[in-house]
Amino acid sequence: MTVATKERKLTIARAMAEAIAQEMRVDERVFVMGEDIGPLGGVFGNTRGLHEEFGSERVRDTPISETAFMGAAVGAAADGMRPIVELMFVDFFGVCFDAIYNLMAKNTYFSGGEVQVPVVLMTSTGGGYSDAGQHSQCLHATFAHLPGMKVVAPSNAYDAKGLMTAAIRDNNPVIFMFHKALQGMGWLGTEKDAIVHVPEESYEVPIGKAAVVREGSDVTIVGITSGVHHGLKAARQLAERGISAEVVDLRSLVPLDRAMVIESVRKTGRLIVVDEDYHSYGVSGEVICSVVEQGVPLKAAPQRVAYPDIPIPFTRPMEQWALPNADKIVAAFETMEKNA
Amino acid sequence: MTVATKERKLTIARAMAEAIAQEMRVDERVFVMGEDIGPLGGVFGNTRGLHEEFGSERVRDTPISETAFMGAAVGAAADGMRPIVELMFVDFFGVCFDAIYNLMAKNTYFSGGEVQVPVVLMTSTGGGYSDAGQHSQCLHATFAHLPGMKVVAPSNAYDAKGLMTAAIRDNNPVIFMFHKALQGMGWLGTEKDAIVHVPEESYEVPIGKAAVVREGSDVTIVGITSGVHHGLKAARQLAERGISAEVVDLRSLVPLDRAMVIESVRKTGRLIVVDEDYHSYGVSGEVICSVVEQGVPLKAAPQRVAYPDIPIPFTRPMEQWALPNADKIVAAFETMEKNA
Amino acid sequence: MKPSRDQKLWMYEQMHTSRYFEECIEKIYMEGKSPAFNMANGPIPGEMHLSNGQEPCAVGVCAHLNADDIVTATHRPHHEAIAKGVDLDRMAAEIFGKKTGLSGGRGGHMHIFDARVNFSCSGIIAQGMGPAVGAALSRKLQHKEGVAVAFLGEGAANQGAFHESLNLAAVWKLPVVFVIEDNAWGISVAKSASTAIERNDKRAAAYGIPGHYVPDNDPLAIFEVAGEAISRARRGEGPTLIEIETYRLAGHFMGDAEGYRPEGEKEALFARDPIPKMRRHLIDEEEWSDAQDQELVARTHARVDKAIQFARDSEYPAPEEALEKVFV
Amino acid sequence: MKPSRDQKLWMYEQMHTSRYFEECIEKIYMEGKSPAFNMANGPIPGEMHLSNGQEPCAVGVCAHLNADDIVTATHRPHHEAIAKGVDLDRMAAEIFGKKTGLSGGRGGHMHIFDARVNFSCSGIIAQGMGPAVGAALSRKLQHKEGVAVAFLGEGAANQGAFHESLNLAAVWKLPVVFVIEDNAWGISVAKSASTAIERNDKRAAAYGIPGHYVPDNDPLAIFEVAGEAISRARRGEGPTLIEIETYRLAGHFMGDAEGYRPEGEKEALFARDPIPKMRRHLIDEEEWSDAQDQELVARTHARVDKAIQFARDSEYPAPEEALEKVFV
Ligand SMILES: Cc1ncc(C[n+]2csc(CCOP(=O)(O)OP(=O)(O)O)c2C)c(N)n1
Ligand SMILES: Cc1ncc(C[n+]2csc(CCOP(=O)(O)OP(=O)(O)O)c2C)c(N)n1
Ligand SMILES: [Mg+2]
Ligand SMILES: [Mg+2]
Repeated sequence: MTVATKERKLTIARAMAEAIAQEMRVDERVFVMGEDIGPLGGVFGNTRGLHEEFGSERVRDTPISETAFMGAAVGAAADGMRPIVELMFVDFFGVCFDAIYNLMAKNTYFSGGEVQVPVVLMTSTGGGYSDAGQHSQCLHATFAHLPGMKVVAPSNAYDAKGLMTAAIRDNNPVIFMFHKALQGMGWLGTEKDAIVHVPEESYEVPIGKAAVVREGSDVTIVGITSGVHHGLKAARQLAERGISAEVVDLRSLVPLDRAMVIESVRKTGRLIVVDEDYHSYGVSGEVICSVVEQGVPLKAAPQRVAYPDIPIPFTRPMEQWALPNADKIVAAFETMEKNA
Repeated sequence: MTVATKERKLTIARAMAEAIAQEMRVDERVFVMGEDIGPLGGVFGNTRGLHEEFGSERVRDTPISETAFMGAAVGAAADGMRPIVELMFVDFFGVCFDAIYNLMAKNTYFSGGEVQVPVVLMTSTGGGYSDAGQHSQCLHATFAHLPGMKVVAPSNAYDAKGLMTAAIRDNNPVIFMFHKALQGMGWLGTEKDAIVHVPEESYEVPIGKAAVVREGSDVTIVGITSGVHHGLKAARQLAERGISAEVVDLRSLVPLDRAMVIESVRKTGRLIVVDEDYHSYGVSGEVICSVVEQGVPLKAAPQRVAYPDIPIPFTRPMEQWALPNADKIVAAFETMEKNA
Repeated sequence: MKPSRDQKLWMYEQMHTSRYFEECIEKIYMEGKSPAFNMANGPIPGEMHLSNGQEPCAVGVCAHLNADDIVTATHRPHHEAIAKGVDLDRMAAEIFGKKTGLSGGRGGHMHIFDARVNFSCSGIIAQGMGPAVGAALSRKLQHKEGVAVAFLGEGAANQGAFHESLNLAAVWKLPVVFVIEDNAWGISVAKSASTAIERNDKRAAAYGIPGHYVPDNDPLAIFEVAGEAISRARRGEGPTLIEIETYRLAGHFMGDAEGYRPEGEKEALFARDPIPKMRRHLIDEEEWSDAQDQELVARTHARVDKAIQFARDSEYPAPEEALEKVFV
Repeated sequence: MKPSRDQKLWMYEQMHTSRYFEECIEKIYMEGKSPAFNMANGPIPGEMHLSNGQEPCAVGVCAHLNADDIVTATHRPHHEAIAKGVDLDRMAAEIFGKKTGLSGGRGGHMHIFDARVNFSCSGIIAQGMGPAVGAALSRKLQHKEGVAVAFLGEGAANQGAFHESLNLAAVWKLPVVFVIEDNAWGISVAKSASTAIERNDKRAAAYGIPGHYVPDNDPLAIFEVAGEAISRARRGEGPTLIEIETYRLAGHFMGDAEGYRPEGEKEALFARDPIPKMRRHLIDEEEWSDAQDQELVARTHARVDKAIQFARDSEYPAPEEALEKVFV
């Protein structure tokens, strides 16, 4: 008997909520807290339906007190719970980062492993819709630079569900960054390619493994979240010119899958890193350095397409001009060819 | 008539206090606030004597309320003052980073330049004396990654005075990082090479300019604060083997003097970056990427000597093992030779 | 201290200006956003937090301030900006993201800065409180006149910055007034679910400073209470905390479905709209005529229409200008 | 609720243990640090914050707790750790940075964790408050017994985390007690220079919870007040805030010259040392004999000496172990 497998396309928002719900059903220790994640279902939809199903004890709206509830997540985790906590916009990390980077990320180490801190901190990233300088940042490197927290960031709904499931089951703090423009909320604009088939059953996408999302032989384009989609678009543009681009989705920033990036660059000999986070001291520098310090032979100097080192401007012409996009990646490739 | 110029050796702590005092004498708008910076003179000595000279209106001890007083510095600066504010240990940034990175660093941009925020935020960095994971970090990249603040960090008393003077006179927020082990406080151990001649009169060291602190032709060692001293020691070790190392002191992380680093590497063909901040997504990756993306010809893959991606351990054997040092730099050079 | 007739009329006019300004913004915001609502589209992209209903808080307080005094406001800043005297043309242009905007389009609706009248605001909850304390400190150090007012929402009163700023202002006895606009909601979360006590003015006791509560969104009562607090600050007697019961007539931001509101809440709020109430008061107590009213309304509309037109007509900045003004 | 004779003796013994433990640490800390005092040297490097004088706070509170209850402490944690029943051998070894230490030497004196008795502490002011609230929430969600106690200094009561944590605990009515050890100083800054009101227990009103003040560092009074608060928490009636007037007999940390103390302060504090006071009380009220006292003291000394010896005898971890336990 053959069964037609039906495509089940979900947005990242729904995939996240589904993963959380499935874990909450089987694990009493899992609960969710944050601002407007209860009846409202999260400003970005990723807790939709949870309050109805699990009630206000396990799906708790908080006051606007990020320091207290991030700290509380750590205390609850140390006491045997598995909190999922939302920082509504990653831009708000500054009001509570001590509780994250100095507490959540370090208590395991300070206790020699005797205290475990299985917290998932989910937070929205990214711009492109004119939300200005305090609501549009990515801050990938800000979290990834500091030890003790894993950092994941999906580019599509399949990975979102699997990474969320893996994050909840992980015994360490995991920062789960979701990009607003990939979230599948119409009011934020929607990257259609992020809405993909998601199996109904529970599964994990391993934390720390990158993925080759398009194979190619002439250049490696490395990205994360929005950068992956820009990379795929650029690859299609390059293909029209007969250039074969490989696109690597990092998926995790910590651990960083340097091996997969290096393997790809060994094959292609060229590297472009795309990052919507700020240019300097960020993901793009780290990935490029990780390749060159290994002495991987290169056909051209590696290039980066990242957000300039400026606060994110509100006005559309400025913001759109500053954001990474496929054309900039293609231009970076052209620079490589010119200089080779 | 000839006058013998007398050497006037100062510690970084005294050089900082001297620069502040000299500016306070000529500029009524300058004032200092922070924890224990008043009669105590700062836990790290860098405000010693100021309270006696200027009194408690202009040299203000604060409550342990970093968010409020960082915010207050911004408000006072916008109103025409030139606050110098101390974050006692850089590790504490997490309780008040919003007021720094989202407010202090961005209000100029948000106001189209109509509001100026001439704040100097001075803060201590670094470990090596077993102060453990919440009192020993450098966090260079954490500050340098985010736009809108200049970031300087002296390796010696001459630069400390000149950079402090320049920072106070700058119309932008400047983060002034001073490394505890270079501070010249005996109780923290003292790097003697940081104690150098400091002219009595006021002068500026320009923000954004690196310095070649030792010339060489075979390898460029780039560092900041403690890394410079490790680099100088390594250079002396390498010299014994007939290898000529050039040592570059970045002095500023923002703006980053990429040109000087590139010029040096063009000459030497080899690059080692030393950083006491965490390895990944940090200064080492940024500097190396900044060189290779320009296609500078290299004789060997660049190397980094940075702090591993672990919380800073308390116990001496672990901490000392994890810290950068001259031997590790020499070993990095040997790796280069082996792989060349 | 009761408002004079002139002061009442000033307040009334500012309320109208703010209300009509937001009505215009509301309409224009929706341009380009249908059939599919996408924040990124239209002449005014991004988030839009309207303040209609909350005008009394702004006018009752700012009636006591001059251009030299300082206001730090929130993500919901229009009414406060207008009452503080922010340049309406340049503010409209800023909201449109135009080159003629207050920051040339870099800031937008959540980042309205007008240095000329010492106004700023911010998208981070309670972020303006520290700067207000600092501005007050600056005046004290400079022996210069001036009071700083920090506006915040009732949700912001649970943020750490609230506590630290009140304590610091009190310890240093600074000329600053903290004004909480309690509109009962922080996005979808009711005050009772976020705040351990009913009224935040009670929290003043934790800092040894006066706390006042103003019920019923009443601009005249706000005027009185704020006047007292601001005079106290000017006299060098230190900070005050005020909580005002106000109403948010719109959603948290545009696009908010407001499903969290109990049935009938919105209707009840509209029935208590402070603008018609104020008009009634003027008619009853201040010999205000329909003709005068129409003239005032027409005047405010003309002013706003002009500002909106200025914004519409202005050019966008060149994209590369994004790189400027990071440092000065 | 008054302490029984046994409870008094338990408190007295813990106070002695803590005091003698710190006397030992103090001596060993100075090994290798003369003639030049350099924190990096000696068998115990790094910062050292002694708690001598503050023992009553720890014992009066922890007398009501069992191993299952939670304590989050501060950068000055020894007395609290000992009263909570932290493994003394492994704690000593941790302070020495040995492999047998609670974390194998990774944490050190400011990061004492003992999961067995739910004890943790931290080097960041007020950082333990959120975790205490979270542990209390965990018990509520799990319908499991248990109270969380967060200790803090009076300086910490001006940190944002204080406000947020108290409000959150109150809104959610959690079984948590906040205990402020007011030793009058935050490093060199006097309470009066940092805190806008005289007594922090008054701040409880800002969260609608009970606030208590205990004067004069009195372990018996602390026992009573803490007992009431902890029972209340166990009954599910929510949090309490307690401020205790206590004394720091030592400097802020070792090496502190204490020049900020008014003349004579130290002498006056030593005259009020709570340990001799408690002994006098036991002798006067509880038929406590010199012989019994000597036996108790000898017992505590033996226990501490053994722990110190354990620490001394233990090996250092291998340096590379630094890479382990970042993730588990
Ligand atoms: C630190 C921080 N946390 C969360 C948010 C997201 N946020 C924006 S407005 C808002 C509600 C604010 O409520 P309130 O202070 O009552 O002001 P209102 O919106 O009612 O005017 C929240 C949670 C933010 N901007 N900053
Ligand atoms: C957030 C933060 N700010 C500053 C410090 C530096 N610091 C360590 S202890 C201390 C004083 C604390 O005073 P208090 O809370 O009264 O505790 P005590 O030292 O008196 O026990 C300060 C300011 C810190 N550790 N964390
Ligand atoms: Mg509100
Ligand atoms: Mg104290």
